[in-house]
Amino acid sequence: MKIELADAKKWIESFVKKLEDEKSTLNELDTAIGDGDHGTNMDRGAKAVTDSFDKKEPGNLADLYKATAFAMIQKVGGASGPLYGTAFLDMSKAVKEDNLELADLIQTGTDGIKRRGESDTGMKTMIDVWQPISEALKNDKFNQQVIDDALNSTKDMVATKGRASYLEEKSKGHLDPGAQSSAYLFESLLEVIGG
Amino acid sequence: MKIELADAKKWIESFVKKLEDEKSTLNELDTAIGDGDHGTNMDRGAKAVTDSFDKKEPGNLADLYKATAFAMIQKVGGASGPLYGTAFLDMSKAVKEDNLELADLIQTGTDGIKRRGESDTGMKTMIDVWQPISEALKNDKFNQQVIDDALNSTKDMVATKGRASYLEEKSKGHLDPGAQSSAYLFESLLEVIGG
Amino acid sequence: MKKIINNVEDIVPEMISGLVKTNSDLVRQIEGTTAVVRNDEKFKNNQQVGVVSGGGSGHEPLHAGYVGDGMLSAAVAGEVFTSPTPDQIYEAIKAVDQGQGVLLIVKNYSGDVMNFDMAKEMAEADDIKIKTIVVDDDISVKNSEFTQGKRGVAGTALVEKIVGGAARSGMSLDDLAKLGQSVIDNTKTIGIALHAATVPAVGHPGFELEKDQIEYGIGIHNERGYAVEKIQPSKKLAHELIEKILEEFKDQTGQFAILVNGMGGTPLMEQYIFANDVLKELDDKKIDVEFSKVGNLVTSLDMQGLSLTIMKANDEFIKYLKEPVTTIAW
Amino acid sequence: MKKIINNVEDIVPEMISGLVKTNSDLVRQIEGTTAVVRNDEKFKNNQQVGVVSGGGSGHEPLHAGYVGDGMLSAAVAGEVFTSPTPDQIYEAIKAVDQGQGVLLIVKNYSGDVMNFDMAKEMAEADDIKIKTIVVDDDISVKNSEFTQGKRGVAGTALVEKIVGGAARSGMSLDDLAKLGQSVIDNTKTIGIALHAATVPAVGHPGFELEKDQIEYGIGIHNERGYAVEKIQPSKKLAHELIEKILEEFKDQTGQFAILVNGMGGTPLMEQYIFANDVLKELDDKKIDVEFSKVGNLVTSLDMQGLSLTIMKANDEFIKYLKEPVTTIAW
Ligand SMILES: Nc1ncnc2c1ncn2[C@@H]1O[C@H](COP(=O)(O)OP(=O)(O)O)[C@@H](O)[C@H]1O
Ligand SMILES: Nc1ncnc2c1ncn2[C@@H]1O[C@H](COP(=O)(O)OP(=O)(O)O)[C@@H](O)[C@H]1O
Ligand SMILES: [Mg+2]
Ligand SMILES: [Mg+2]
Ligand SMILES: [Mg+2]
Ligand SMILES: [Mg+2]
Repeated sequence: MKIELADAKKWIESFVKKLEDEKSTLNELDTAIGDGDHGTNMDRGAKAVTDSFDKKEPGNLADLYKATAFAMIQKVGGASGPLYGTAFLDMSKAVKEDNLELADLIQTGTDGIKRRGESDTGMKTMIDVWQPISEALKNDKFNQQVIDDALNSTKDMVATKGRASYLEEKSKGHLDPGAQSSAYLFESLLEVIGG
Repeated sequence: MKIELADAKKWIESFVKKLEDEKSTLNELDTAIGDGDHGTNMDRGAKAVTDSFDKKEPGNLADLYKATAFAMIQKVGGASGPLYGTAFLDMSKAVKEDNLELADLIQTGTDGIKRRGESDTGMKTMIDVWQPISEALKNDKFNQQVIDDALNSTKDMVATKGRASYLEEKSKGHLDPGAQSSAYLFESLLEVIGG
Repeated sequence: MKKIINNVEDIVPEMISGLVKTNSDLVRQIEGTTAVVRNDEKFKNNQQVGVVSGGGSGHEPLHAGYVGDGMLSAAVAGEVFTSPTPDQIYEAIKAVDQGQGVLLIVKNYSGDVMNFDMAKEMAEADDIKIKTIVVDDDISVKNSEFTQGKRGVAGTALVEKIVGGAARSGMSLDDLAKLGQSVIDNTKTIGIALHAATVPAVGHPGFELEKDQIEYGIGIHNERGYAVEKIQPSKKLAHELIEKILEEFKDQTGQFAILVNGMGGTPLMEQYIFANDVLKELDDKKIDVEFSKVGNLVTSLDMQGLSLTIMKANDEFIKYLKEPVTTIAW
Repeated sequence: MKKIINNVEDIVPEMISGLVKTNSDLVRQIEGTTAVVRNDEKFKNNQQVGVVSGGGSGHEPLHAGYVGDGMLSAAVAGEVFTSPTPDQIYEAIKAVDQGQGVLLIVKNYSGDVMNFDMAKEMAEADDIKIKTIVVDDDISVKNSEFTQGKRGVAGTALVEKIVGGAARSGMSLDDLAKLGQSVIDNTKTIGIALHAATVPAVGHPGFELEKDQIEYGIGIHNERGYAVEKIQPSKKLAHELIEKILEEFKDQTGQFAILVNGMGGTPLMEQYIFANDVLKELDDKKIDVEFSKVGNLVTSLDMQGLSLTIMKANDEFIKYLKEPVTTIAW
């Protein structure tokens, strides 16, 4: 299964809407185990994506993901800016020639995050949502339950990357904020492609 | 009526004891309309007076008042240090030749405070205790009621000298901390000479 | 009250000891006192009028932080919010007099004025020439011949800078006193507090403000101000303070200097935002700001808040304000 | 939350604008960014390796306050507690490169490391030589190959001072990176908090402590520490932190440097008292402290607390630490 330009745009638009709506949820999660700004950061990115789309309607998938990437890179800052930015930039490069299977697209993004963050699954980061979603898509089992499970799996992890890692054992018992924002991304995807 | 060395020493010793006991009362009064340190300041002075007497027993009235003055001048700081210091220094000078009538002694101290503070009665300061006590002594009417009335008279005054003056109208409704410490001084005197 | 201290009575001597230990190239402590005096090579050979200031502690870096080449010769620290005693001030005067006399810079509080006065009397008995200037820049308090008058607050740092520079350049005691007085006459300050200071010996804040309230016109010892109101955006606060201060300057042509001063518990971030708003508004008003400074210069323990100082300046003031000095904290 | 700000989104640009307006002889803002770069005459004619640092805002005066002759060439300010973006860092790199290359001083946070990395990739595409050093002086966090590692905190100011001095003296990019790394390897910090910082966008303190509690090992972004305990007298706090830090230095002979750093809401008075206790204890331990500094150098908004940094130094480190520089805040 692939996602085409119109739906992909709806996907991103729904994502940025959720980011704006859930700004304080994300800030609260980040206050518990980080520095309290993940919502503010992503909200800034969300507005930048909207501005970018308003200024120049993306004409193809590569442009859409690239515009998303640039907005994130230039406006989010923090850890999540380069991570989401790299994910979407790599996705943009990957679809330049030809659209990809959704599973491969998300795996490309996941790999970008792993490379930029020098990280992998089990470290209580957004990767713990991206990677399981990518698997689920491969196995045609992508649904709300998968997203919820992936997100909730971060709760009992001990963080080893990102700010939450400084808390060591005490990082347990809290959802990872980046995992939550990624969950919004995939909930938006689910809305668009139908659960 | 005059006060002689032994009683004068009892007087000052009772005063410094009250200052130590009432340190926080004085701080609280000064917190309301000043900077909160009058108790701490006078307590430092009290300890210095005791130290001084311990080191060298004053041999006559002039020495007693001078030792009290120097302890106040060198250890109290703030406004009250030079004021009490000047009062006792002037009293010491005045009794050098011959002891004075108590009424004159206290008037000498009062005048010293007025000179050093460039101040007078009605300004919501310690003078509003010293001056009425001096009058009462002249008229042989010195008693607890006079002290209480003098002290309480400061309550409804608007301060025009000292830190409380910055509060203008808002300085009303509070006792002046320096008037309270002076009230302790005269309560001690009353104890010694009998009310 | 949570404070990083040992015994409350030891606060000032321990603080001065910490300051001297970490800055021994610049200052030394005068034995038996909590006064500090210049310790640099230049001072030892210098022939200039001594400049001594001091006052209660709790306003750091004022005054000890401004001892050094081009500013103060010595600074005397009293107990927290309490004027130092005359004997300490007298020792500082003796330590800096080089035969040209000594200027005392005193903030206008009864205690400071009286203690410095007594010290002056002591030094004059030693034939040291002494002049005193009394800083009273806080315009939130009414002045009148019959009252204590206005308080000395953040403008003191600017007075010390200008007078200190002029003293270094060889100005005579009489001229320094005149210069200082003219700086004082042209320097106006108002402060605001978001949260009162906690005097260590008292243990709780000097007054309470609601979660959304600020107080206008507070002093640097928790003296209450002229109004308690809801907090406004920085722009509006800047506007309020500027309007109040400019009423004091009939002539708004010529050069001005400004100081945005943090009270000790307010981050630099907020001070810069406020300074930005002040400079924008002054620029709109076509007021020529030739010198500006931002920072915790004259604090009030852990008070949250800031003050704005505006000085009507001239070439001489600006020159001395801009000159480099070698101090701990300017 | 009471803060002297306008809109939360405008905090950083307004703060930078205030800083630049009040220090235009020293720094200018790079258009379209919240980066500041040296603006002094000497810089314009200078040929040296550029030194660029930056990070989230809220740590003022770090980094912009350290831009100037002998320290940083430019500083890039991100949003509050948020790394700046690569495009801004890239602009700063371009503004300071004089053909000798540019050293990036990065505090060890995933965000900072990643954004500076992306900027480095962009600059290398322009054939600018770039080296990066990553400061990780906070020993309250365990290090391991598999984790983010230790945080960069107050020691950063000392790294910027030494590296900045060496860059001014003409050191090459490669040597600067080596020098910087050796400073980092010898610099250890622990912080304590009495009260957490309030991030403006969040509106309440990052964590709560009881009236008599402090937290050991906190970071400069409200990162929780290793223990919450009753507050102790300053002496005991000094002892606790010194012991923890000295465990890291096997060799306690030779020269040391110390920094007592205020977190933004703690008055200088308490910092000096603590410094006094630290120096007393180090003196008892016969540790030779050749340089010490006290002040709000690397803050955490309005956090109340402080940190102690101890550096095992050598003649070169001490020389660059002591050298005068021309910056807003060193
Ligand atoms: N090295 C990393 N690899 C993958 N994800 C990371 C890494 N570091 C941080 N993250 C993610 O970034 C999120 C935090 O983002 P944000 O709060 O915006 O940045 P910052 O931590 O710089 O404040 C974390 O919740 C985590 O999901
Ligand atoms: N000019 C003055 N004349 C007479 N008494 C004064 C004057 N100024 C202050 N006082 C007295 O001093 C008291 C305050 O003393 P204290 O709190 O120890 O000093 P400070 O005001 O310097 O903190 C006031 O309550 C008042 O009685
Ligand atoms: Mg964060
Ligand atoms: Mg008082
Ligand atoms: Mg006082
Ligand atoms: Mg952040």
